[in-house]
Amino acid sequence: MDIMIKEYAIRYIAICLHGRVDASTISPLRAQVDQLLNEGVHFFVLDLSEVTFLDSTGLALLIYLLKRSQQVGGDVKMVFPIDEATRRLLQLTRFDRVFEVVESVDLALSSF
Amino acid sequence: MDIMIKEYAIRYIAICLHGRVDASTISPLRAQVDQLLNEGVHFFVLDLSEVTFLDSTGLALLIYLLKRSQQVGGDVKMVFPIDEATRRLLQLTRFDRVFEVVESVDLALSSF
Amino acid sequence: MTTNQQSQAAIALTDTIRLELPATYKYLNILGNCLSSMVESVDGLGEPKITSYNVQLAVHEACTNIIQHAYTHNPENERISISLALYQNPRRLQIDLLDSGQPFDITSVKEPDLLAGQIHGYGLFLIKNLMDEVDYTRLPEGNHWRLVKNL
Amino acid sequence: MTTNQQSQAAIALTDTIRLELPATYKYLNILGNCLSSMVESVDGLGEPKITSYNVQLAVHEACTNIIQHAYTHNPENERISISLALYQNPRRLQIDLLDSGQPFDITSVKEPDLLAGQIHGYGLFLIKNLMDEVDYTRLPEGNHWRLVKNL
Ligand SMILES: Nc1ncnc2c1ncn2[C@@H]1O[C@H](COP(=O)(O)OP(=O)(O)O)[C@@H](O)[C@H]1O
Ligand SMILES: Nc1ncnc2c1ncn2[C@@H]1O[C@H](COP(=O)(O)OP(=O)(O)O)[C@@H](O)[C@H]1O
Repeated sequence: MDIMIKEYAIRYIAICLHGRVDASTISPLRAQVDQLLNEGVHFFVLDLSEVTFLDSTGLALLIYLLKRSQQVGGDVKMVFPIDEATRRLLQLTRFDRVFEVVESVDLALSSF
Repeated sequence: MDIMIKEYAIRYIAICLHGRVDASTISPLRAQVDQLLNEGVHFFVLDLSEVTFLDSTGLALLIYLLKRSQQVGGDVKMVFPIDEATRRLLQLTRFDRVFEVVESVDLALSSF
Repeated sequence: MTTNQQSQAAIALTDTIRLELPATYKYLNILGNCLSSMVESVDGLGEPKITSYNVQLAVHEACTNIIQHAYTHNPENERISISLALYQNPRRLQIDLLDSGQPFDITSVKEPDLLAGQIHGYGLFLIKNLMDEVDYTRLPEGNHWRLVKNL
Repeated sequence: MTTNQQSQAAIALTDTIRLELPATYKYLNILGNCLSSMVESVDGLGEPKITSYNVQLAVHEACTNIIQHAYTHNPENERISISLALYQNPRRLQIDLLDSGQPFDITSVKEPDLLAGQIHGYGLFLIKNLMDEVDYTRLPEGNHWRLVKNL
């Protein structure tokens, strides 16, 4: 009897953001996201629980990450912010419909 | 044998301040201080431990309280702020020399 | 003060702040702080934090649009003039923004298709959805945006 | 940018904020927030929190003096114009205040006797002790105070 055991690993990355995510702070995040995408990562969890301000530049980057991941068969899940005003913003812009919203990074990883 | 026991009570008041003590917030404190002085209170502890900003209007009120108390044989002790910048301000203006500085309200009361 | 009109004029004068900033992202948080101080100084708001956030975000979007689209070259040498005014009866916060950049072409804008996940077009959408009134006027000296939030 | 001079002009223009406020205590915390954002945006300060506090306090004192002494009647109908500018080489924060009130008579001021516990006179003492440069000029249009802090 021959037994062959193969091990696979899918790389997924949790991006945990904190504080303001806006035009004035976005550059390092954009660079990081591009680097990860170029490395071939395409499963992401965006942990926004500690985000306290998000503008259209921030929203655009989240959507960009989603589109690029989906193009290569990946996906992006999102942990919603605790801050009520930021939650409402994500509902207004329908991000709760466009992204799969999960309770926590741990739950997100176990559900990929 | 006659024994006479008399009980005395000296009223002392601890004034605990919090946050900004400045021209924009002073009015209620000034009214409170005047009311206590008019009631005859003349032993005070100023608890500044939670004060984070103090301007010349605030400084002037503290000195006013000291002067009026001392005029009637009273005194004012001071618990220093935790905030380093406010501590330095009180040193610059020599309030650490003009007032008796104590570690805490409890220690101040037991030392009158 | 004898008439209502007089007292309203006094209020308008008292509760107006003017701010003039370089057209850079760097100082936009200062503007945000001014707005939140102003909103939070108003008594009896239903949801002061949410209102403050929404006004800050809308004005932030208007300014980043000016930096990105009105001042396309060298925005850091250009400036934005801002007036923040609190009015009564009805109670509202009015924000006026002036820039000397290129005119805005309203026909260039279409509503974003949210469920399709847009990369562009959230700015004006947010401004319109978070404020009660949004006006744009081209003046000889530049562009004038007026944003009003009922309080 | 090819010469040092050019780059300095650019910096001066970029890092200047203008603010115009009613002469009331109510909005002085907004000015304080602007100052702290500006100071805390500077890299490599030894004690950023202390510096920010001291600059805020000195400018607050200059403004409360304007409200109390320059605008003796109806300060709430009067205004203060403020410019905050960050310069390099040497690095410093310069605050210019303009009011249209009564002139300041420097001879009216004497150093407070701190150990005697003064009720008045802390304002100018603090301004002078917390800043590196303090100038007063009477202009045709009003009073000009300049406060400079080396950073
Ligand atoms: N202040 C402005 N001046 C000139 N054009 C503007 C201005 N604001 C927006 N626009 C135009 O409207 C379009 C939509 O703006 P917006 O909804 O903010 O999305 P985005 O900035 O992501 O493109 C911009 O791409 C630009 O062409
Ligand atoms: N901006 C000003 N305009 C006119 N007079 C002023 C101004 N600032 C200060 N003064 C004068 O200088 C005196 C000292 O001011 P200051 O040291 O701030 O103490 P205080 O305000 O407690 O009197 C004031 O009493 C006032 O006569």
